[in-house]
Amino acid sequence: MDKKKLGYWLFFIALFLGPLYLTEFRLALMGKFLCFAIVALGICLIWGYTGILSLGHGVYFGIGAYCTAMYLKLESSNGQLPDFMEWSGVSALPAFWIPFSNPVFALAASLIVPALLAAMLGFLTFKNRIKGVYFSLISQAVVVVFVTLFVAKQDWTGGTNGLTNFTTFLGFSLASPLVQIALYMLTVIILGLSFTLAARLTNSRAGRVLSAVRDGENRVRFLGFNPTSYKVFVYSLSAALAGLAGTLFVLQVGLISPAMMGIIPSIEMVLWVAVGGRHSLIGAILGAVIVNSAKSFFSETYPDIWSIFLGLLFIIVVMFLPNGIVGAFESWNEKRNKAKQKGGTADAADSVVS
Amino acid sequence: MISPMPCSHYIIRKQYFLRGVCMTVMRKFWSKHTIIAAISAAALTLSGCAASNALNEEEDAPAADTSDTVKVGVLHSLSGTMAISEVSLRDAELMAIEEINAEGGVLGKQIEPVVEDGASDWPTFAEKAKKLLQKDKVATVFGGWTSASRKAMLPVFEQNNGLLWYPVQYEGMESSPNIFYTGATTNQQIVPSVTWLLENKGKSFFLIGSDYVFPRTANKEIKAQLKAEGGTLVGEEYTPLGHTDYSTLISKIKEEKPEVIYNTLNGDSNVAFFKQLKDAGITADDITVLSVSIAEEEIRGIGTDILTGHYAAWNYFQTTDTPENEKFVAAYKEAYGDDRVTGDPIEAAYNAVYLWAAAVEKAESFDVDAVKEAAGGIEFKAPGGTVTIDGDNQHTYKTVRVGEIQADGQFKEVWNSGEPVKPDPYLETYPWAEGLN
Amino acid sequence: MLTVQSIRAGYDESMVLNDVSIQAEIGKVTAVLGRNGVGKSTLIKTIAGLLKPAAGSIEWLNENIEKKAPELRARSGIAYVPQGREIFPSLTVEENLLLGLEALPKKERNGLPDQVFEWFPVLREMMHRKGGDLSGGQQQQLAIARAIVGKPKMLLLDEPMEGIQPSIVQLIQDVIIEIASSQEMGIILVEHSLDLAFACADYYYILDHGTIVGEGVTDTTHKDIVKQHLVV
Amino acid sequence: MQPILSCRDVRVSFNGFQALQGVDLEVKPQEVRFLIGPNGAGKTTLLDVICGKTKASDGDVLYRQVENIRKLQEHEIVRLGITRKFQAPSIFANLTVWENLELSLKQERGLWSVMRAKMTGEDKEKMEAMLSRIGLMDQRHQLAGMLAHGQKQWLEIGMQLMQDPEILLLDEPIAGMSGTERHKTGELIHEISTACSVLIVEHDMEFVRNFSKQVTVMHEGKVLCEGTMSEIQQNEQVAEVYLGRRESAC
Amino acid sequence: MAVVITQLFNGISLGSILLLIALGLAITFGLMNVINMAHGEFIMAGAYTTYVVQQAFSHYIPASLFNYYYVAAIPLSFLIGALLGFVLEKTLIRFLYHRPLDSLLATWGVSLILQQVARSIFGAPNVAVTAPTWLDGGLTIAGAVLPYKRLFIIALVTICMVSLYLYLDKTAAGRKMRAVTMNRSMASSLGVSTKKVDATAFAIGSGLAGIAGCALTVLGPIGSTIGTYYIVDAFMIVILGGIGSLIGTVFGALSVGMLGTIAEFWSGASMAKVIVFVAIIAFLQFKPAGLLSARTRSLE
Repeated sequence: MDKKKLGYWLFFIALFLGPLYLTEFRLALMGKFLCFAIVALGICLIWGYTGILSLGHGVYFGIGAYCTAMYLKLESSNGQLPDFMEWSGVSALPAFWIPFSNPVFALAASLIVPALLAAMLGFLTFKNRIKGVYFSLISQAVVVVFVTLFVAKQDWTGGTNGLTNFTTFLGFSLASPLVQIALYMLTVIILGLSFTLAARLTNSRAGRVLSAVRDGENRVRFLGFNPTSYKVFVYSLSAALAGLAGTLFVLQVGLISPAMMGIIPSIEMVLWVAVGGRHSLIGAILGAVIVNSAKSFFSETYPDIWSIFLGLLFIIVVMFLPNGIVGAFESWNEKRNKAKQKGGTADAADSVVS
Repeated sequence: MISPMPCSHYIIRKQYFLRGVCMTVMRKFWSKHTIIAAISAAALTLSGCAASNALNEEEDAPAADTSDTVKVGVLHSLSGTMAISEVSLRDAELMAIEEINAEGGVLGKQIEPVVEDGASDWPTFAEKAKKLLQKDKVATVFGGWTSASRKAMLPVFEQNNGLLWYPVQYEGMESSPNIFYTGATTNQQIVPSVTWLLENKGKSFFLIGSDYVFPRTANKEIKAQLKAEGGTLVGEEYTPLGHTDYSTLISKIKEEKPEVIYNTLNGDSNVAFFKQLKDAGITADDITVLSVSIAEEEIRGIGTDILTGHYAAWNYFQTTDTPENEKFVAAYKEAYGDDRVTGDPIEAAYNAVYLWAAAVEKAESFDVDAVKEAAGGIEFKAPGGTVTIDGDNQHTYKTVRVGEIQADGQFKEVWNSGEPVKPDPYLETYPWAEGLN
Repeated sequence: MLTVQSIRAGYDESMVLNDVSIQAEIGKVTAVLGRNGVGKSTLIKTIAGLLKPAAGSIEWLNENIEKKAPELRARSGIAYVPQGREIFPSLTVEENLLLGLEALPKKERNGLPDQVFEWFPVLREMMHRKGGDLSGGQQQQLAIARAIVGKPKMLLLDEPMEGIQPSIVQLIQDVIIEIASSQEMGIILVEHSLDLAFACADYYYILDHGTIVGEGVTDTTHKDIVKQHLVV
Repeated sequence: MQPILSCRDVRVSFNGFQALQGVDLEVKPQEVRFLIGPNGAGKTTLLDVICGKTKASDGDVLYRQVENIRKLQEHEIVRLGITRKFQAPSIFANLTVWENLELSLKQERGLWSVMRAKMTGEDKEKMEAMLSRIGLMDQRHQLAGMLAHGQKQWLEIGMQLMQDPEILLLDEPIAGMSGTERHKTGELIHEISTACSVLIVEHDMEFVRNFSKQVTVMHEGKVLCEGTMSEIQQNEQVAEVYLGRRESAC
Repeated sequence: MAVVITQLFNGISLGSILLLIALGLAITFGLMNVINMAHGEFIMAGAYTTYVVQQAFSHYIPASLFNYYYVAAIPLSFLIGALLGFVLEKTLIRFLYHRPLDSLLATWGVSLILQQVARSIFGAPNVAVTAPTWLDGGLTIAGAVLPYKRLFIIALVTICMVSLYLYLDKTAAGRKMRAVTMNRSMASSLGVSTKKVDATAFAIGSGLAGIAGCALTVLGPIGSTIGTYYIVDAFMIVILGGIGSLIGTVFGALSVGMLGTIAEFWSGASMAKVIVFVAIIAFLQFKPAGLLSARTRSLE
């Protein structure tokens, strides 16, 4: 137990010290990847632990990001109408934009709006006992709806361009390297907290209800639990994590557009978790970092044909490492242990976060 | 300007230090949890460092004056939906670079292009732009197609004081000090073409466009212009990017019976729209369609039989009759194959490289501020006629042309502005445009 | 001759069968008796190829078949009538029967033999009805007929009389006896009803705790011994 | 004594197939009631209706004579005190035996209370008592999926008992058990019935004979007759549709 | 009047196009439960096949016969799609039958690869296919023009539907296919080679995608990403229609087509898309199993 904790501490401290050993560009990339890792944690909770595969998390990520971006846009417009509204022919700030000039409201909304939306969708679909493939494809349809709406309501959302060109956050210049380093560290801290929260949840009795829901939803009903409320809860929790990640993303990358909410990014989010290991929280984090690093690496090295390598990576992981990198490592470790002391130890069956 | 990171030796020592820690920990607590943590840490280090070409990326000389090459970035979508258009721009830019290198380079240095893929994804454009500026320390970047990609890159270039050459016609309303616009702004393409249509083809307009920034902004301007110049608007429709069924929209067009369709559809949608327009029995004789996103390359992808007789407004056609163009077309075909065609954005991308090189020569430096300073008034005898950089807004003076599509997939120029038109991205010189921004 | 030798089989981690050996001859009815849940169906499924044994061998017509896919076993003459019938509910009776011909080589698939309609006349009436619309008893007849049209040499029957009206039980029993007497087919009959099994079978095995605990010919003396076993 | 559970004219149809065609059934407190009948008679469907898994198309299911549970959801019915053990063992294979029991504790099962739930000493005692009652003390830290078939059945019965049910529905509880296990299960059922009513679907006549008082025979979606086992055996109709051929050799 | 007829026709036409795209999925997804995200790339393969056939005709075949390239392209597109599907089934899908959501992820990788391969072979820009002249023009009814191309697609999809129906319902191979999808292990115990049936079924579904690609060349763009435009719609149609029901898929496609054109006529294309998808999501809340689907007894 202690060793495990020590491992996690080392991991997060290594991340936290990133500014010491990463160049500015790599640090910015890593900051972005760690935002994705927060999304991956949420997906791991719903997919790995509860068995809900959502192909629509881009929407929650995007909405969270938009909430913060609206504040940033207003702050950098200095009280004037944001530039894209001007050239879209809007004469006054739409009413729903007004509260977003308050950073507290905007940041709160970036958590609450995705969570509420997920709760609404989840409540309906889970109550109607729509699950598995059906739910996944419905969540994909939700993506289509939101992306189309965000693109079409250009005068409110900035259309395909999205929201970009921010200058300051709470008065700090976003371009300053110090602010960027601070944001990076904030991201690591939030990732650490999200990880702790997720680990606590999965270790609690409620966490066991969740994995029970994954293994047999109907059986859970016959123990007197209502799986719907558990699924809605964990689904909106993961949406809130995605929204949180969106906020951190927009602060560090300085941009959000409907392209980030689309079907492709939404599927990629699931792939991060698949590559890392869907049953392991730390695997989800690793998966997000590794897949995105691989994507950056391949596309920098082979800009013409990199997507072939990425495609191969996905195929190989799904075919040969069904439990991802962490899963593969665990089974290797288990074998090694067994070979070493014939019979294995009691804790051999633990998962990374058991 | 951002201060460079601490010295590279220091960084490398840090990495070794971290790895040392990992190794010790691994030896001491050889349990799977710590191993996972250690592997994670190693993965992080790797993704941070080795994910680039080598661990020694820091040792690349920053735009070193001592080396005999200069790096420039070429950043277009080579994958995803925008690849259909942007790959040719990369080709044109690489060709221009090669030509300049063959002539001895810039300031005696060979240009070394660093090609990156924007993947039709705006944050990726921002990421790659940052990489080119911060890691490769390129002297300038040529890239972008969609407004969204430009908007995504804009803050990166402004914050890092980089230089972007953007080669595609766009909706205007922008003038970043770190971007040079070598494509047309609205008054060099849309405004004159609307006037031409009103004079030659009819007064009632139907506007169709893809549902994104360029068409919506362009149509807002067209509407104001129509009002001022006596045209009527009978319909305005937008379709999502990638829309492929135009039957309903065409029924609406049939209902409204416009004389002119002003088309700002993007990419793939054009193919579906024109094919289905023809199937519905509407030919160029019935309704004139003028497009602003269909160049020679798009014609090839749509099929010439369908487009014959329709119009497009550009600053350059492959058939534009200048000695420079003859050479340019020949060189392009030589480089990429006889079946390839040139076109306006390709030419603008090609021009961009030459304009940058000329500005550098004039500034006698690769320094961004010096190049910006020197760029105003730079002239280049481009294939489409002389282009000049306007020092005030960093756009270029360009000749406006309207062409009719011929059965061989080429344009026949039916009108041109005679002389290069001064760029006016905010349409300040047009009284009817007041209040648009 | 079908010889099952020291089979171990089961699901995932838990083995239902530990060391089971039986033999069945062509032309004879061999009954496997045992209470609900002792692994009779597991044994039958292992012979049919739907379960891979963890250990042991199955020899059929002088060939080891324990690694063969179920379709190859079907084509080598082993036909399977599962518990619960498992007819194809949205295929017609005729289509269900035609699928039974798949076990034959292509050349020999020339129509449904009249014999099955003589045994089960109700199927001719129901020829174009959906399998799912049939009553339980009719479905059972269909399932047996479907297995027989492929001219197997060994028929595996898993509780064929379960939950069926007495008149049809009688009919099925008669058919089983008739098939066996033709000397062309062997039958392995899984039953938990002692009386039914003894009425049809030539030889019996008793399965309990995943192993064979008794065997013998089906005569009255043995019946009492078996009763001891089954009642406990 | 007032019946604790009454089914009145319960009907169920699947795609036009009438699985239950008007079933009336009353179960009294602390009664052990066996349901027998040929396959497809609707025994399991009746259990499904009572526990809410299948919704009756018509009729009423009254709990304690007042509450109509026909339209309630499964978990609501469980919370009223009606629990169900399925034919195939339905335990959570990826959780340990201990965790399986922990989930089955009679507890506030709302989301918030479960998230805050702590293992109390009382809970622990209760779970340990149950472990020894179902004989799984030694296996408590094993994954439930690794248990032997019979042990899984026991675990599931234990999980139902953890909830202190008023009515326990059992679907073929002794399938796959050996003689001694069967006997033990039968005794356990009798023990249980001092605290709650038990409704059992069973095929094994030997078992029914040994442990039943009241038996209900179902046939083609209806109740054919009710009575003690010996009464049932003498019923001609029953003999014809079910027992007859099975019991009286051929 | 003409508008009403035209719009009615447009609805049917859009429905028929969607149906053609979804038909292949109705088999691979509906019957076989494989989520093949590379289905769109099989459509792309069909479209490029048509392009290649056209190029071959214009280079090697007398000009007088050029018009018949399309006749050759349809079966060839089917074959290429089927071949790709067959290979995919043999190398990937068959290991993932028991993991449907994983097949989604793996085939996503396949889709990335196929798109890139197409770009490498045919170049990034769109290519043009000239429709045969016998498809030019249209039928005029009460002032409404019904383009021959759309009529042709309606006819093509009808032929595909009928052949598929005949194949599944009247041939031994189709019978086997239905048996395998209903009860895999029972079918194998009867001597049906499930592996062969799986591969065949997957190939047929993929081949239908190839035909869809061929048909789309007369209406829309031909490039490496055309598959991505249709894939989500196609999946939604199969779900809407009810998994496993071909007739359901027909109704699903037609209702989406109708609703889409009506909504587009009253609002605009973007809003129409939103309306259609919201309607599908809402409908599935009430009827999770889709328009037509056999209610099963078991819940889990």
